[in-house]
Amino acid sequence: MEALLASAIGLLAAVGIYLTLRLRTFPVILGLTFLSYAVNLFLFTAGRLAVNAAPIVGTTDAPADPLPQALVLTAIVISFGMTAVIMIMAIGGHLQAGHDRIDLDEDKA
Amino acid sequence: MRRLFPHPYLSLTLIVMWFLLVNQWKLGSLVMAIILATIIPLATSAWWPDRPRVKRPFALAAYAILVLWDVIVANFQVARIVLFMPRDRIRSAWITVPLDLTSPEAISLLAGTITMTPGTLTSDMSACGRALLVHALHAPDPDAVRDQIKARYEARLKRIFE
Amino acid sequence: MSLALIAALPFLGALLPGLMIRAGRNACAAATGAVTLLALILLALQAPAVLRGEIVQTRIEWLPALGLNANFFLDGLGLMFAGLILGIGLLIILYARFYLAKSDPMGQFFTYLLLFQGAMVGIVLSDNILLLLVFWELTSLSSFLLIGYWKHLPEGRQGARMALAVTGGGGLAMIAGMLILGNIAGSYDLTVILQNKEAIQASPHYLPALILILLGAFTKSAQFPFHFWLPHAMAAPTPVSAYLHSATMVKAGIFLMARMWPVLSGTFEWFVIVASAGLITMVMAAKIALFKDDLKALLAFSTVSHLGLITMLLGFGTPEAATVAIFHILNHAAFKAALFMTAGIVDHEAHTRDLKRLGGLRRLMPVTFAIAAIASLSMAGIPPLNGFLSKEMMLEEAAHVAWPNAWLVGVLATIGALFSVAYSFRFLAHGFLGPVRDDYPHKPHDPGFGLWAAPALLAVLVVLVGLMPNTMIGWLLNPAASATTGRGIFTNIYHWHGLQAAALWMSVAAIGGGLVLLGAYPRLRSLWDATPRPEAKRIFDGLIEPLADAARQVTDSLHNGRFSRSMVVAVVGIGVLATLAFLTATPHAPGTRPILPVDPLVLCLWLVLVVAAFAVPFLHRNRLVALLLTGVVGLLIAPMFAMFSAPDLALTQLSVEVVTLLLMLLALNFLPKETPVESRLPRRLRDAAVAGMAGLGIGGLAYAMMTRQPAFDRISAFHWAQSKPGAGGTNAVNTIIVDFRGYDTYGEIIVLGIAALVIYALSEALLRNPAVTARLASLPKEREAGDRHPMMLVVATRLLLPMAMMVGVYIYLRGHNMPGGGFVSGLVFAIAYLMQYMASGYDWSHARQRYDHHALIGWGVLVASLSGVGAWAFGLPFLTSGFEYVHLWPLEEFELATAAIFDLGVFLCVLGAILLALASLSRLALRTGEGPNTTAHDLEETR
Amino acid sequence: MTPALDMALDLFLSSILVGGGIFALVGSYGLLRLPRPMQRLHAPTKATTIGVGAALLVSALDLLGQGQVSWQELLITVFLLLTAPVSALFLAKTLILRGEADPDIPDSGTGKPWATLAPERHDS
Amino acid sequence: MILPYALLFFLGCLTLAFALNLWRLFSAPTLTDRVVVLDTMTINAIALVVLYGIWAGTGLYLEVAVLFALTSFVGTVAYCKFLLRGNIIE
Amino acid sequence: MNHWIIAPVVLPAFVAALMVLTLRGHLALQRIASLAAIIALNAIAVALLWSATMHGPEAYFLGDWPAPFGISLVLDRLSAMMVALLAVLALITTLYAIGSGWDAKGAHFHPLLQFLLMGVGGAFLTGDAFNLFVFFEVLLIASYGLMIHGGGDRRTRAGIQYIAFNLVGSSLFLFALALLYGVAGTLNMADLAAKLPGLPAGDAALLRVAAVMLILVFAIKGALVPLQFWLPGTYANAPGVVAALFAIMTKVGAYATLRFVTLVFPTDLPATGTLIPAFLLPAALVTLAIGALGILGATTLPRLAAFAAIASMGTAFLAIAHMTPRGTSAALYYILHSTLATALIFLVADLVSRRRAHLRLDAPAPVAQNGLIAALYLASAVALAGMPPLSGFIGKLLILDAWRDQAFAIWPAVLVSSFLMLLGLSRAGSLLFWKPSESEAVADPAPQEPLAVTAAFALFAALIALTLAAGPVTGWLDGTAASLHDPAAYIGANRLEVAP
Ligand code: NA
Ligand code: NA
Repeated sequence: MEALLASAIGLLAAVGIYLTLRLRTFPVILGLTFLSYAVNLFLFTAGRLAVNAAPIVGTTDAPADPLPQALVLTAIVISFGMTAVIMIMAIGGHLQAGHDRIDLDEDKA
Repeated sequence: MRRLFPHPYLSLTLIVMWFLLVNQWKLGSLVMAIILATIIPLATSAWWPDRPRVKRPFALAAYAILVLWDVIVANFQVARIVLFMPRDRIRSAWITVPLDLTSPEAISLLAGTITMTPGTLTSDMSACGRALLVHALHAPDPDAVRDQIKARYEARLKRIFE
Repeated sequence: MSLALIAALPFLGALLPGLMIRAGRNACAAATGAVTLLALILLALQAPAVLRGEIVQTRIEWLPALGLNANFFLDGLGLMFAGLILGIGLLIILYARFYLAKSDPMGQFFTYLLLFQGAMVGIVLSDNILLLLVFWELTSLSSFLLIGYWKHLPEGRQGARMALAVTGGGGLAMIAGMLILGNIAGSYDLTVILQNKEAIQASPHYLPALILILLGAFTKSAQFPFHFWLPHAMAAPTPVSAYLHSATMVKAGIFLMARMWPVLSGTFEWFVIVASAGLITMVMAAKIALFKDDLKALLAFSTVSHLGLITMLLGFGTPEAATVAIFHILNHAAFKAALFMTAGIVDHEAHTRDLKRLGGLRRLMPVTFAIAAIASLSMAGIPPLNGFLSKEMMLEEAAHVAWPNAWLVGVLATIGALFSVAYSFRFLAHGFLGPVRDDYPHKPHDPGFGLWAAPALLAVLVVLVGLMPNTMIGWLLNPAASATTGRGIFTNIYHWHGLQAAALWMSVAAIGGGLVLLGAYPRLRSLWDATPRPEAKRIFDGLIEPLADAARQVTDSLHNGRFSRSMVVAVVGIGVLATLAFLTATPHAPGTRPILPVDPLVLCLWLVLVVAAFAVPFLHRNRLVALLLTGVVGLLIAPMFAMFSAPDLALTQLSVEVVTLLLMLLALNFLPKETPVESRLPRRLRDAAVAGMAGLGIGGLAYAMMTRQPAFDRISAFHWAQSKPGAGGTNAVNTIIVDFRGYDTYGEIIVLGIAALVIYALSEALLRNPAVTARLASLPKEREAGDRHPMMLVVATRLLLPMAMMVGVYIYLRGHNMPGGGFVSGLVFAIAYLMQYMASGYDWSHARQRYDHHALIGWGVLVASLSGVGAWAFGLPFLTSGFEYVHLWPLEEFELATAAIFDLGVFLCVLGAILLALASLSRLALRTGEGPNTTAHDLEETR
Repeated sequence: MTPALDMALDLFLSSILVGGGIFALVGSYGLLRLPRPMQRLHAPTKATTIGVGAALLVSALDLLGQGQVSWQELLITVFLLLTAPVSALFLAKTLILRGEADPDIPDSGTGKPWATLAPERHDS
Repeated sequence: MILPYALLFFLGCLTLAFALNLWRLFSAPTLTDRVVVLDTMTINAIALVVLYGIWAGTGLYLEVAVLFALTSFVGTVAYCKFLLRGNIIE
Repeated sequence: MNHWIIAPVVLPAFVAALMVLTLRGHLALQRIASLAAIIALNAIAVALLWSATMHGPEAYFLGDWPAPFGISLVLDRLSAMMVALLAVLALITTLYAIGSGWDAKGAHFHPLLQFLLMGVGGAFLTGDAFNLFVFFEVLLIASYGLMIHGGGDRRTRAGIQYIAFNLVGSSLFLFALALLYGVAGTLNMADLAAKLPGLPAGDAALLRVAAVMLILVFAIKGALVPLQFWLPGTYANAPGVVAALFAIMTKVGAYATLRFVTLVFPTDLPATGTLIPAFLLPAALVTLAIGALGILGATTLPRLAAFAAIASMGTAFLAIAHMTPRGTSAALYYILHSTLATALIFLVADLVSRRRAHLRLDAPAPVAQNGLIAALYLASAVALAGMPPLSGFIGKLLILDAWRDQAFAIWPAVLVSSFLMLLGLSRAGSLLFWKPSESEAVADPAPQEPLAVTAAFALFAALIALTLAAGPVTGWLDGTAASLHDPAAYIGANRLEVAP
């Protein structure tokens, strides 16, 4: 099972990085989303895997590590906020520049 | 009373729903359910300005059971068509269902029923709201389907709501 | 204290000119002069002690940790230089008062001048080489301002920059040299360093220190090969040239060599470097001076030449030669300052400094001529003027140098002197002698007393020192020389050394040769003009401009705004470093933790997830498809979490994913729907390789970590154990979020709140931009459905909205004990509202909403903060929670936890943030040409 | 519970599950097999819903068998019944608008066009 | 006890269904078809979660299913609205 | 329990929330509230500085949960110093923003500013690694808002890159934190310091990767090569006053690096050893070189300022990489100096931008109030190039002195880059202020903004104060550096407990 999850994390990260290397804002944002999927799962695995052991008192004696779960919650929320902001920035960039290329031409500054 | 409970049926539904959610039959839950079933419809009443009239609430329950049964049957029929009927023998058809119903809630219920029952699917509504466009998966006789819709469902809804 | 005051006075006084200029130019100059005079008086008060051979010291701690202290000391050398700087400074101030035009900002000028003066005085009084460095670089800076004083002259700007580049750069080298020196001596105090000659010269770091320090000295004193900046600095107003380039700044390097002479000189390295640099400079600059037409350029190269002479003398390394050097410093300062000032007067009166356009001034400006004659004859080394005395002694010293052979130095020195005679006479002959011309740009005549007083005084000194050197100057020269050489030798200066003195014949040869050279000047000149020469400015530009261009190319090509390239570099950099860190460690021990058997459910999810994710890079150009696939992946991660015992995560992931998708769909409305192919296949392959390697690494890390048994007990054991008894909840994840680590959550909801504010602010800015609104109105539209708000959706929503809210409340209430909580609840509410907005439109729905999104966020943060601050009332830290089991009929027993209030803050903030973000986007959408919606659904109006 | 009753329940639940599984599969299979887009819409809206319904029923009964009453399954069912027709309607409208539905759409008979194809209404 | 086998059978059906969905997701001729697939997949995922609940013998994951039901609807409508009108919130 | 420790976090959050809630649309009131809060923050910072100096490290246990289970804030000399620096910079930039009217150019300037202060202050004070991540995000997202304040094509698009780069950074941070927790089972920094020496050798490889990733995260914030790419575009396109405020943000990276390399990954930790300085040193040198070259090659004043910021970070990291109390003390002094100096040059760039037709360095345009602005530019240039008499020179001397054991490698790099900066800064200055208008165009009338100019001069004054007080300041910093390299008191303040 660990191998399944590890390979999924690796794939999500790879897809994320590939997309962040694109030249338009939208795929880059998707890439960042994928990267955050990978990160969240990775952070989750820091607690090691456990099946049928939700950390709720009274339902189990050997709970899954609750702390990484709490950390992932925080990470999910934060990456949501970030995604929302970069999305509106992408809109703003497109509406102002007339295109959605991510590169800037610094020499034309 | 009307001010406090803008949508009494909604409030009732919510009370039931609360019990479905909390999974326990206790007085405390009921109190909580009543509080919520009062507050939430009040808070959302602005988005449901008119109040649908339900003349025969028990007929509505009967209608629900009828539809549920039809849903199950419908699925067997659809499964049969999907699995076994040769593709070129499937006779799909568009059906126009003129509406006698006028209340939005009733029309919506009818449209939903059509979708969930045998081989039919509500696909659109006329811009004036007086006809439904229904797609039938396999309807060698489209008019019969239209008549069945009107007789089996619309007529009942008409009695319940209008 | 008083020494520090002498150094500080000019700096403090630098504020005065700016203030006094309002009272007029005389007041301004007077104030400046008063400051200088006061400093001079303070110096004079110290003089008797110094002349008695004592050393006056002032020590103020500045940065003792480093050994940089405001330590000053005054010995003979310092006294001589300080006197020179302040004395000539006084004359320059007088001169400048009359020299500067009405349009020149005099306040600025005197401010810069005093800054410079202070820096110079600081150099010569420093008893700490780090402090000396401070003043050293300050002279570079203030002279930069002075040289560039006439902003409108391009030469001024160029010259100033060149001077700063060369002298400032040399200063940087000197920093290194001084630090080495200090480290060898164990102190940065000069008085200590001067005691450590043996240790320093024996150190293996002696040579680098020497070279670095000499770099500073040579650049400042314009020694070969750093001589080129000085002539270009002549674009400065003449008072500046007279001050900086005769008496002060260029002498700073000389001063430093003299100051360091006791510890650095006497070695073969010192001799070779210093003496040769001086000798070459002397001869070469003198030759160039001869061919300069600009009076100031001629004087400038002459200055370079004389500095070379002094340097050479110091380089000889004998006390006698050093004494001569000190003597010549004084002499040169006197005649050269006078000459610069006369050149300035000529320029001021005739409006030109070009020797080719001058001549015959002798009759028109007799006073000026007299001064010029005395000074230039002194410069030529004609007896009995002071220049003669020191030059004669110089030639004598040169004649006795036997390296590399018996005569080379002597001959070269004579040639230098010969050129010196020639250009001095040329200055006089071509400028003042000859017939009066009728084509001066401006008819010249002698200026007022104010302008010639200063040079006249100097000329008088030139004569007096020449006539009675020992009386006039011996009292100062001897202490200065002994301070330099470290011995109490007292030299008597003679005019006549006897016929057997080599210097006599060398001098005769120089004067004769010089006159011959002047006679042959026209022919030599045409020869000179025909010879191609390296031009300093062009070389400097040829170095700096390409350097700047190269720098620009390097930086611009690195920082060209190409995001993907910087990203590749970053990813590869991170990957390489992480890999190196992994590989260079003690080998990773493979995990010992038992592997979980594969669950078919997880396998099923995994398959779907992997396929969907893998397809994204191939299908991403169609953005809606890419979004669909992303949605699939994101939604499938939720059950994945559920199956690995994280129901809270599943709930959160799910609801966040939906809101994210909705936001992205909203955004996609404003963006192109397709991504064009812009990168070629090799690039895509490169990106894929980079991404693949990174993914491999991350996956590998995950596997390595997951399979290893944790080495220590985890802190979460505490959370688990205390969840119920300590925090009052059975859901350990929730108690961590609202209690154990509530502070993280506090930050997290603020992140969300800020995100919404940012979104709002940007949409506001966009809407105020007419170009944006125009573009919004003209966004390409595909065919659209005729109904905006289909009735069926509206009716379904009327039921679903309250139901969803009910679910939200439920999730909020149970969160502490079961999966859920304020955050998910907020999201569920937000989704409910989103449904409503989708069904009936934003305007219609929002018009019926009784509160403001901003307020929700504000309340959320406030409530969360207050629930934290509340604990202070009980003397407990921020976010300490309490809980109590309450029984309140008819409600069943329930738990009242302050954590629930905190969670309410979370709820409000989340809801407000999402709604505000949506509202902002909807406001943009309003400008796409659609009017606001006024009905709940499309049919309401038609029926 | 008696073993016999237990056995009966087990058998009953298993058969529901098997049926549900088949329906879930049929829904997805229909997506592939049915040739025309409008036809494909029928399969998931119905069959898949029944599949989920079966799982929910089993879940409720299974928990009941363990002595827990669970009503949330009912709630999920209500949710699905409420939402599936709306989803289907929107999917159908999308097909119609984009010209992907069967083209022989009849007249509405009311004198007004079908809402999806109607010219856009402009609010004041 | 044949329930576990029935569960496995159900899971097998779901897996196969997912596979068909994915196949369809890539081979679908139109965008709308892809949205249909998404809708189907989310409903299948609900079944999977419920199934897991039965498997694990706990009701802990039913909220996940409730939320799934709610969100799958919102998602499908949003995609359709996007295709229908471009702007999902007007 | 000293509740003031949390004040730098809670106070700005409160004020920001109140502004959002009640003062929307009341700019004047927002200004008053913002300034009042910042003045209070300054007072609090002084009190904290005093407390940290007098009493040593002190922990604040949030939620009253013992460390390492809850989150603890730790006030020590370093965190107090950074908070004080933040407070001073905030005061000056806020005055400037008000004086120049920047805060009126878009919505929510003051709430975002307060949130930024909250984030930065929180990052300085926290003693928990994950909480550091959270507050990084707080400060980052506030910075996104401030960066694009006022809008505009280039600014927005530069903002996208800034965010995207930092989102990757945040991902990296989480990878590192996951590894740290996965290996050590704790997040409290003091607890990590206490536990990591006992880590089994088999976990060393994972820990090293975590350490490298973590430091690279800080390197992104600190614009260390090869992760500096985001900075020029961001700083050059941000509003001048925001860029000035951002001077503290790069220092957050330096701060965090310093904290972790002294507390969690000291050179005597067997697993990581000298791994971190081994790559920090070359990276710092290249960063310095890039910054210096950038100054020399800059085509606009804001871009020049941005590269000056990079160069200053290279210098600061150079000092950090020495990994001794001596180097750390130099680093701290340089951090103080370069924050003020970088802020000053950005304010100058902004002042120029409103007095000159354009900011290009290759074409003439007159500057109104030439003398005044030129004087400020000169001050910033002198400070940045490390020329006497301003504090940059002292900072540079301290760093050179610290590195004297490897003088032959380090000194030339520092001095040559100083030379390049000198060339670039003097070139830019002469082009900006000395180059006359060839078209004889008259400068635009100077905007009357005495408050803004005063704010810039206040930075200048702060630099002078830092120079004059170099003795006492370095003395205090020596103590701070010593306590950083002997973190027993820091760890002790956390009163670590053992899990049940
Ligand atoms: Na996400
Ligand atoms: Na608490």
